[in-house]
Amino acid sequence: MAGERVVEALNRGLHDLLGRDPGTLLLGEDVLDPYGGAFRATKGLSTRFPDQVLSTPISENGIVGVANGLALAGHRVLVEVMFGDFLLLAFDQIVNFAAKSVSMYGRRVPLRTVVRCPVGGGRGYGPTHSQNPQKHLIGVPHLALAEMSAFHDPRHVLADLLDRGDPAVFFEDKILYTQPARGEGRIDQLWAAELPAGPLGPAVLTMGRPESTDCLIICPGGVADRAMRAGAELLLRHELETQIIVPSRLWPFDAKPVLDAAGRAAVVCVVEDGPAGGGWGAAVAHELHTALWGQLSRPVVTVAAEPEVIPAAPHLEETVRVGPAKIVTAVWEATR
Amino acid sequence: MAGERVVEALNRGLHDLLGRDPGTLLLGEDVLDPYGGAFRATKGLSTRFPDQVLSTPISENGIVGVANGLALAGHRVLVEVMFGDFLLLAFDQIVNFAAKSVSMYGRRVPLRTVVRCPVGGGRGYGPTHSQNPQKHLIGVPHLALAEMSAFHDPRHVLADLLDRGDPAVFFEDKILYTQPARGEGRIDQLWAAELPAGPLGPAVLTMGRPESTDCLIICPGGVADRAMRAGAELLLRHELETQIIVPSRLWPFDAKPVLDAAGRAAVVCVVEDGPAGGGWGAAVAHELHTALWGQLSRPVVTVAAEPEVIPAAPHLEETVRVGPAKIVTAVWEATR
Amino acid sequence: MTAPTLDDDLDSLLLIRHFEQRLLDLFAAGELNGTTHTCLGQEHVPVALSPLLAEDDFVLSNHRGHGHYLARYDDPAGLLAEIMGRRGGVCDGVGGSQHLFRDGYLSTGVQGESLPVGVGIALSLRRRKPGSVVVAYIGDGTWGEGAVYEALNMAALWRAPMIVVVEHNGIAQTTPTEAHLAGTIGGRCAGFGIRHRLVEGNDVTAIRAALAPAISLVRTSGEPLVVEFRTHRLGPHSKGDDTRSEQELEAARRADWYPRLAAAAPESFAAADGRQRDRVAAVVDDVRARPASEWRRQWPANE
Amino acid sequence: MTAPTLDDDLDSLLLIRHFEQRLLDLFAAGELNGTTHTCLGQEHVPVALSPLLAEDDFVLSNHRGHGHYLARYDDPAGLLAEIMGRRGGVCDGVGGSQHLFRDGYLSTGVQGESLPVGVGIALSLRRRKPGSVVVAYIGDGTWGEGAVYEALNMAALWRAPMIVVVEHNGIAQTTPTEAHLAGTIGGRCAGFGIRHRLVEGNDVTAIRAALAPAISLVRTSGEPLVVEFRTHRLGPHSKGDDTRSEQELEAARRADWYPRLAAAAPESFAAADGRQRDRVAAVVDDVRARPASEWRRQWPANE
Ligand SMILES: Cc1ncc(C[n+]2csc(CCOP(=O)(O)OP(=O)(O)O)c2C)c(N)n1
Ligand SMILES: Cc1ncc(C[n+]2csc(CCOP(=O)(O)OP(=O)(O)O)c2C)c(N)n1
Ligand SMILES: [Mg+2]
Ligand SMILES: [Mg+2]
Repeated sequence: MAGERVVEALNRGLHDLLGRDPGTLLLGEDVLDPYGGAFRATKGLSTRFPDQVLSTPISENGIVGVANGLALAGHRVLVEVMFGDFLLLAFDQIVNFAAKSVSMYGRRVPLRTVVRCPVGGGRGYGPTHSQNPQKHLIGVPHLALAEMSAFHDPRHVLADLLDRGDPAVFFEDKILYTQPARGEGRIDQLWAAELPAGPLGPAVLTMGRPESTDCLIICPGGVADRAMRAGAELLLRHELETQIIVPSRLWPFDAKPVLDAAGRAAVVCVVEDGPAGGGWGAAVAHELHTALWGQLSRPVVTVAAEPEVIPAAPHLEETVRVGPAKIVTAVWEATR
Repeated sequence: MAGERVVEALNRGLHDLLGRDPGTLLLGEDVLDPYGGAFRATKGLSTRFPDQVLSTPISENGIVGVANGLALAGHRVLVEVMFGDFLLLAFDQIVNFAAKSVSMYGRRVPLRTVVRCPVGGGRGYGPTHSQNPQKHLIGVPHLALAEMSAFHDPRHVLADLLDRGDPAVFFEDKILYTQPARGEGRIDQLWAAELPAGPLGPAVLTMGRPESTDCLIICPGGVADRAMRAGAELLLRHELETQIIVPSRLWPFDAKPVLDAAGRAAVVCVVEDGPAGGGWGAAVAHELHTALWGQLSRPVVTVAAEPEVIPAAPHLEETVRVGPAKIVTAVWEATR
Repeated sequence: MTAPTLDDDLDSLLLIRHFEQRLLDLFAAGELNGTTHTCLGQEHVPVALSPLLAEDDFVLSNHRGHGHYLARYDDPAGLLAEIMGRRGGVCDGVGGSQHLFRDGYLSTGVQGESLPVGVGIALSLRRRKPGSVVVAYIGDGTWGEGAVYEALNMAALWRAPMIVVVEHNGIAQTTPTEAHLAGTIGGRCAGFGIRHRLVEGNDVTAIRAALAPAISLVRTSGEPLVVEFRTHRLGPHSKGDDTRSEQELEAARRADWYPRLAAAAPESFAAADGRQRDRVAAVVDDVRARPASEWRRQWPANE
Repeated sequence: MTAPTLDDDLDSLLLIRHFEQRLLDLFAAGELNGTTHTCLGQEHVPVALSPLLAEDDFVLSNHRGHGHYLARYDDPAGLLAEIMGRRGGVCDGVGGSQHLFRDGYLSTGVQGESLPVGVGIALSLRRRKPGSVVVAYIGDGTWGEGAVYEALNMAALWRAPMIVVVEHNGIAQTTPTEAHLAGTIGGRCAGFGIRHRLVEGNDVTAIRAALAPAISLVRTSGEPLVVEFRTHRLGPHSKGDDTRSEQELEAARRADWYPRLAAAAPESFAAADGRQRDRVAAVVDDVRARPASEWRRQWPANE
């Protein structure tokens, strides 16, 4: 909707989802009105759907466990974990119970538990409230991962995650909450967004001429804004034209829709805003190397955060998080 | 020592480590004599070092937390988690407390917590007792990961992990426990092992002529035996000569000692016994692609377990775990 | 919920006893893989409880769950096939001894994981099948896990109709309760404002009579309940790993229901005993002859 | 452990009060980033406790920890510089408000994480510095975390000299205690066989006198102790996020020590109040003028 911020789009999506099915429940810490959650994503829900919203004690593992029980009994369940760092407290319920239960009983046991959590730095919250924990959960059988973006309507993405019968985690970059929800169309003078494969497919951000791409950046929603700034810089300073692909689904990662563009680009760059190693960047790069061997003129460039905690002070945060400059440097160096 | 099994070498190592420093402590469930731990790795310790061994309640997160407290107070602490799957219960203490504390207070706070856990299938224990959880912890800043092998003396590896001041996790493939501790030297008619970079460097397994390698397999200790069987098969059936490199340290992964061999081999294959995606295999492959671009004649082949739980029945386990045949097929298909 | 007769109870007790003993034999003979935790000495717990449960109730079991399963479903062949990885297993051999699932029944092997799950199921039952309850079995050692307390807190706050059945056998693997549990289970329940009932002995009829009103109250009030059975593990933790002294084992044997019931009615007991022994033998023969199970994966993982 | 005078206590209370109030001002003025949890209304807790602690004791603090820090270390500039990310911060701005570390003091932002860590430190102290204790501050809401119970169990089993100080302010972020905590904190401690002391009111001298023997007993016996302070959060959870009614806020204000002490000795109070206000103002001016902190990373991560 026009003028919406991302957190409002998210909130609207949650309203829709609780509204379409009275069996859909939402649990989390401090999610009741008038507060509506630490980042206000659940605002209005408890007033409108008092029987479907449950405010919980501070018990991340327990809450996800309760959600798993409800899901086992046939409910669709959304859990809000207040900060992505605290997801680690719930890994047993996410990995050992939710994901394994789908298949370990010999037949498919659908489990519709979707855990949402704000992730990433840039807000000065300090090292235990700023991590990007995506990497820990990539490649868990029967666990789907998606990341919020300004281009994808959270309603569609969450509905898909809730409906598929595999448990899922939805990562929400904190910085995005207050940014405009863009959807498709023109973003600014330089950039325009398209969703060529529909509301769940990757968003494609172009400068107008997707055919003649010098650089293809693949990144999740939380990094897209920084990638666009890097793209602008690459154009201005180095006359390189960039295309950006922003998948909503991080895992299982579908490489098909990016192969064409990746095969054509002079530089392919995968960006993730967490420390490198065993994460999304290397996983995507490996798929591309394998699928496009002989077609790529240089190795896929991966850009990641420094291998460090996210410090509290904003000027220090910027030394660790991925910023446009780091992307620009990595791409530029690859071309030389 | 001659005739030792791996679990005996591990046990001897633990004896040595508790013996060399009375401040080194060991915690875990059921670690007391006469039992000495579910896999008997801690046998004799509580009798010999009654003040250094603590048998705990069933509280994985709590135990690692206690270890972290002891480590903060200056102790070296070994924790035994009974099955690697249960490590997920302790991820908050491992990642958010131990690893972050090393650097989040602005100066280095050394934390000598080493968590050991048996991992992997092949024993029919079922889906909650068979996972390889390594992938979840790769690329965590200030967290070291190592894996037990038949070629590395666990004493040296654990001593190094305990001494470096970063917390660490040591993965022990269950199947290895009862296999012979081999160290350096001849393994069988085909294979011989060397530790050219010393007791902590990777083990290099060759058929005698490392120069003329058709295939280089890089794999952790738990997979080495299967890799050797695959190598034998590749020689017999396809006349391909294989070299195997078995690093002890999984992460941070040091690519240097493998670059030479990888650059010379016709096929480079990285094997891990867990589901693919965001794991060690892709991380290593990405490093090699980047470092050896132009030198590699084909993409690095990664072999992983099927993306599934490890089922209980032995004949089903084999459909998911990595076996020699899967390695052989992957390598052979890559050469064609 | 038709009332079982004394004979039904005895059959059920003996079926479980012989099933578990045969499992240990099969292990010793190298015919089984992995691990198995028998409930020898604790059979009366699920036998007493099962007739108090209705079809819509949900049972959450743990690693020591064969008795929980057999007392609820008269299906030794399905269970044995599961454990042996043969055709006809409850979960086609994927789950094995510790991971069973049927409508209204689930077990898993991670201690403590089931209690928050149980709260969730109980909350759903209260909405959709009021009057139904969740029964979750855990051991004394499992009270070491934090998940237990997160669950108790939420169960009490939200009035989740869940009955936590504690099989307090005085030991966790090799660790005696004194070494792993401070205070008491009853005291811990009180701290969360949760009712707690202690059950001693193994007289199935008496236990059932004593518990029936408390369990009814869970159905009507929705308030959770903890029932703590003081019981004895007769066998090893899994197979052959018993570190207890002969004296401790002797105490466990003295508390066993088997010699007590055998002495009480020697003839009918012997008849029932033979019947169940033979039944289990036939089940073993049947299952042993079956081909390996097939995992009918109808779904692609991570599609 | 030299006994503080009434004036020392008042200075300490007022230093914390003015520090926290200025933080909220700085936030409102956009001069601070991130989040901050002030201890307004709870200042007396660490002020009462700190003189009972010795240098070798270890304090574990939480998100609401400025008072814990200032009552132990007379270092408002170090703390403010840390929060503002300026030169001279306790942790060079890496940790920020919730993550402080000095010898014998550590805070972290994940609720419940500190208690098992506290058990470990306490066990080490018992070995190496007998008579020393760990003091771990947590809030009422933190009793939702399973880690708390895993730690209490081990502390009791192993006699870890740890004092858990509960700042029970009746709320967790926006959730009133009735909605997040079943039963009582005292009852939960009893369930683990752990001594529990309830403290009401905010008379620092009286509290200290009442607690001194119990704390000494921890030093000599090694047995853990839980001290529960009934207290009131005067301010928002962090900044501007207070959802309580005017009535609730009024009740918190009525319980505040500030007007009580101001009325009790108007002149000396006013003098102290002015002194601390000025001191904090000077600290703010000093820190604000400092350059940004530098992160002197002397180690390569993951080398
Ligand atoms: C989280 C977790 N930690 C450890 C284990 C290993 N384990 C299996 S059974 C058991 C002992 C359980 O003791 P208790 O709860 O008393 O049940 P009992 O075996 O006596 O029936 C342990 C430690 C486990 N299955 N799960
Ligand atoms: C594991 C974890 N979950 C959630 C939070 C977010 N959080 C920070 S403070 C807080 C409330 C804590 O309440 P309480 O323990 O009563 O302390 P108080 O804020 O009242 O001092 C919450 C939910 C957190 N920091 N850690
Ligand atoms: Mg037990
Ligand atoms: Mg509170």
